[in-house]
Amino acid sequence: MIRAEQLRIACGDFRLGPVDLSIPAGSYLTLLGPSGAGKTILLEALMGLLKPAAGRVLLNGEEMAAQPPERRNIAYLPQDLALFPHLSVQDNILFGSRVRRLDPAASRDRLAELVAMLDLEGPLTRRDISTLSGGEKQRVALARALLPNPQLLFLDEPHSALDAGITRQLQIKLRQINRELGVTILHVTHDQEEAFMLGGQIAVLIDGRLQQLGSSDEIYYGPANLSVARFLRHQNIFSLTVAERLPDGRMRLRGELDLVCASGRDLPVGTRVAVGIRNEEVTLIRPDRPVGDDLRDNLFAAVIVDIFGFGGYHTLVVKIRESPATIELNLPNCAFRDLGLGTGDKVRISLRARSLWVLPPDDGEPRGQHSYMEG
Amino acid sequence: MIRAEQLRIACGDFRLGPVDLSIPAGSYLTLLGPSGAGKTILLEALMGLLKPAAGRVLLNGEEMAAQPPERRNIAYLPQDLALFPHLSVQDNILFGSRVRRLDPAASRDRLAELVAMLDLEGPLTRRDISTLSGGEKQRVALARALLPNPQLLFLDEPHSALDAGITRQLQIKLRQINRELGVTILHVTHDQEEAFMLGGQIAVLIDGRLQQLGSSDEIYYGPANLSVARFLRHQNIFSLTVAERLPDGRMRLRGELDLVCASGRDLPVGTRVAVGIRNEEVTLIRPDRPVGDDLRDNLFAAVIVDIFGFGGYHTLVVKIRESPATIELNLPNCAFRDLGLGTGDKVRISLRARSLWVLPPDDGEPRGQHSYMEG
Amino acid sequence: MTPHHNRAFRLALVLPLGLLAGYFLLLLGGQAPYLNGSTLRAELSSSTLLDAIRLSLVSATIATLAALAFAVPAGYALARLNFPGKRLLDTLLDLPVVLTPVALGTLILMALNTPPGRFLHSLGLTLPFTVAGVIAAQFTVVVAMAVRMLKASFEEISPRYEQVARLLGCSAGGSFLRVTLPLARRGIIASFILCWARAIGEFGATVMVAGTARGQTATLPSSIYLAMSAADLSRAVVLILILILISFAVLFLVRLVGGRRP
Amino acid sequence: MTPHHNRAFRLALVLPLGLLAGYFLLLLGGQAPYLNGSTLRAELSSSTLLDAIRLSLVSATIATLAALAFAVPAGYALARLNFPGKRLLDTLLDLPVVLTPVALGTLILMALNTPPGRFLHSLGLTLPFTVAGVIAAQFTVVVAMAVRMLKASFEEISPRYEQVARLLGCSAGGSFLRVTLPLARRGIIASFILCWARAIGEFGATVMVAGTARGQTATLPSSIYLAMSAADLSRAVVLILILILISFAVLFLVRLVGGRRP
Repeated sequence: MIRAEQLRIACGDFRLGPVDLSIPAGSYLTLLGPSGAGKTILLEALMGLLKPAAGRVLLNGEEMAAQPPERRNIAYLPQDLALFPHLSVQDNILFGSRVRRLDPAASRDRLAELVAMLDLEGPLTRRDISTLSGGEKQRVALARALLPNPQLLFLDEPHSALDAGITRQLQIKLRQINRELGVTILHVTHDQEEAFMLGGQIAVLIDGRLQQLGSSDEIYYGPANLSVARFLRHQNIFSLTVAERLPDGRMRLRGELDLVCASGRDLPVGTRVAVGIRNEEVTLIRPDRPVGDDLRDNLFAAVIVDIFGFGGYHTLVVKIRESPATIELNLPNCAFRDLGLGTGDKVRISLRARSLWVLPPDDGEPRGQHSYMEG
Repeated sequence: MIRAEQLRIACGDFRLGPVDLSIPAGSYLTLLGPSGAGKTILLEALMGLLKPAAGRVLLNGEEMAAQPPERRNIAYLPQDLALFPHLSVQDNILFGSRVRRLDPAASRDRLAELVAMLDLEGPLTRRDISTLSGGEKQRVALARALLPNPQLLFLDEPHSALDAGITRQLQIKLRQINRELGVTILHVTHDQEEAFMLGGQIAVLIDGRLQQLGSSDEIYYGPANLSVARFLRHQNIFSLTVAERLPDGRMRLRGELDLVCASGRDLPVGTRVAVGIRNEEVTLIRPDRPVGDDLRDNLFAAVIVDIFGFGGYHTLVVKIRESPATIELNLPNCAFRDLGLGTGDKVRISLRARSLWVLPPDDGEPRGQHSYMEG
Repeated sequence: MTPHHNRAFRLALVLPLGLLAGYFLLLLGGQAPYLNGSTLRAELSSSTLLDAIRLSLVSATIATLAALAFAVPAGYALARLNFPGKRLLDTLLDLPVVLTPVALGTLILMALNTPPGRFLHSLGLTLPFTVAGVIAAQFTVVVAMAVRMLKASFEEISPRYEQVARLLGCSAGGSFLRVTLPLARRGIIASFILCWARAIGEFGATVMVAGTARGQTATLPSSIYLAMSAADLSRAVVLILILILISFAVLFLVRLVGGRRP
Repeated sequence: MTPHHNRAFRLALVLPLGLLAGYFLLLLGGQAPYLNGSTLRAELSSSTLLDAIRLSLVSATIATLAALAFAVPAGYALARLNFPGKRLLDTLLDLPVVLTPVALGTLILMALNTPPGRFLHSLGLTLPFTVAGVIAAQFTVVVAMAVRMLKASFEEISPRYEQVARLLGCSAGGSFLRVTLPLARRGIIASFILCWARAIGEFGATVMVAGTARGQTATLPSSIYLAMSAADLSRAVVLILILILISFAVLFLVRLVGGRRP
């Protein structure tokens, strides 16, 4: 329903785009990127708060350049919420109804519906918004944004100031708003866990460019390029060369590690590639267990060089024997306790061929940018 | 070496304490708490930047009330680093040597040592500190703090503005400084993962009170009271009653769930208690596997009501059959994929008796406060 | 804030402050010998003094209201809009704040002899030695200061409020009226009070444009000047007392409103 | 900033700004008819005019330096120290900023008749109709403003810098000299320039204390007053031109230093 075509934005020294992005009606898209990537600026251009330097924004197929923000029917929840401090909670929520001169009876019904959905019975009677808690402020701002029946809801890091428990409740509310009210949501966040948890499609924006667009699993296990891999905290990245194409379609790679991988990419022998694997996908072979078929390909003897505890899990740093490479892997605490491992212990690890991702290094062309177009 | 005795601080409306805390020479203590808990204020009182309302601060057994900050030999890395913008990188690092009129030759040696340890060869020649990257600024501030050979290093959320990769490197440097230079470290953070990763003792400060002090595992699996449990994001907390003391010393608890637990606490029958368990410690019984001995006690049939993906793992919310209770549990992605679970599926789960923690509700008395005293 | 300041350093800081405070207390107290109940009563019933008070209050109020009528939109435009020549305009509006009011007053007189000045004169506007001249002088001195203050007030209000109001359905003008103006209320009131105090105290420009005709164009400061020229110390003291009371009232009101300091 | 302002709203904002700009341009341009090369040359060789320039530059510089000598420690004390009576002191120091300079000048004269005033007189200090009087008047008007500005400058510097310096081994005084003062450099320079401009333009207090004796206590603003009283328009125009040039130089320098606006 909203679509950006070759959108470019210049804001001071910052350049964004060209961005091609289309958000179908009813979907939940998370825009994920580090701070300074241009996420807020992209939102502002879509809303008409910032004039793009080039390109078009289309809403339901209609070009928006001449339409001011108040004609776009987009609801906006900025990071600081911007609840009006001179109005009561109820007047804040009804603000959109009053300036749009909506039917008061219909607005009252809508208000009652939103108050019930967002548990706002208590806060609704408050005169001074500064007496609300952080989570209440969020829900009041959400009710205000949703009252005029918007087609689209844009959220700009709405949870950055809240504690984890309240954030979880609001995330569940947002999924409910998306499903039950049918509101299309574009949710900006720098928090990877939040992006994955929200469960819809994820667009990764880094340095003003849309780097990747795909499902949680696509983004998590298959970064489109090295900057996405680094941003998503891939710890195991190796620079290797394609040595052989195997008859079963897989590739043999050589370099600091010799690996077999099952990438779908058709890369000629001799290409230098970046190869990576998530910490959790690295398998530690228990000494007393047989090695499964899928673990036989990239099996290495290694020595534990460092151990970090993280509360619920431990990260082991292991050095591969007869190679300069070190690999990080995560173990749940229960497994870590069972194995009784320590620094200096010898272990066997396996990098499952189908869990490895492969990228030509300096992969200039962002991937998946056009894969989420309407229809 | 540094010890606070019945320390109370009043700062505006905020009240902190009474705090009793002792940090032995050579240790690494993490002070963990939410923002607003009073962590910075406690640091400032220990450093002599804030006058305590009551109580004493002792350094190596000597009362510090009359000693100004410059006589305490404590190094301080504030959150904003406060690198002096009018001085070059080298003049920043040597600042302490100059104002203390240390021997210039010794300072040059120390400078060379710190530059090598903290990889500062490049940044050292810069005139303008604003040209440094975030990670370089951190290391310069660390070098400046360490140059005058402090006994103690106080860090106030030093990594809050850095990305994950650089944070990891600095955390490793800090452990190295603690071990190799023998500097005692007090590290303030609101980041639980960081606190657990740093690996030393953890002190939990909430609402101006020291709630718990212990090792990573003690803090992670055994919260001292409900506010610690909530801050540490325990999702499974139940309110039950002690029904029976079993001959093997364990307790049978009844309420919304009937549980057997192996708490060391000696609680009389009839006591109302709060019981909890970490998400990762809840075991999902694979349908094709036999149930181990340690999983037989608290075995429940349940239905999956919601599933959240978090990138590397999934959280399942399950409703216990014949009980109103819901329980959250985490599954690594590989296990989740293998099991092919969906909402509505029937599962069996077990809450291992030794993984459950038990607290009298409204446990007013913080636990472990005195357990970390010197000698 | 930090404890453990040694005594010498603390003294080096507090001594100059104490000396300054003593100096201003001396200034405030030095008038006391010239003041007693009977002269106070006599002066307060003098019609020229009452005329001066009335003129000062009326002219300062009109001049300040006129200045705000320009300064509210102008300050908002400088805070929010981008247009070519904005920096030049900003500098031009800084000039009257830095230039001495005596020069400004003289420039007003000279501008009366230009075509726009003659056109206004043909409409019946006469400034030299008139109340209109007093108001024009005060307006000119105060308006640039008002633009500065209101610009700062509007800049303190996050543009997010207006952006959210726009997306809720407000036009640009609607969001200004419904959101920005109410949020700037305290800043506008504080600017009014401070500009009014400046207009009340204006002397240089007023003297140049409107002179100091007793009972006609003599404001409170002009009356002090006249009284001192006539060596009428008791009248001068009463006038100063009135101005000091007004100043304390202004400071009190500004703090009450919570605006920024003068 | 936001696009999509409709034209009527934009006009309602920009029109008052344009009218103000036009008004000030008219004021600046209105003097042009009175100015030509030969009178400019003649005036600039007049010794009384050169005396006025010299007096203004010298007295403003001395008064401002003296004001800063008090204002640097006093501003720092108000920004960082807590002591009983601080709020009262703060209000007392606001008063001279709000009170009209004519009243301040009169209060200086009256204070000369108090015991401390008579003591200073016995030491040889004479203010009425002397250069010392000019300096005292300018100092009095400017010092409270300097304290305000420097307090704001010091408040902008995070106390963390001083705290870190203390833990690195500095005493309280040492951290002020080694860290705070260098960091406040731009603010101190900007305060100097703006206070100096205020002193150059001072008229009300100077007239009351030191009078307008040609060639002796007549500063630049006083000389404009004298020239206009004598209907000597060409001299007035030259004096105004000098003050406008000084004002532009001041604005330029303040921007260069990057300090806060007047």
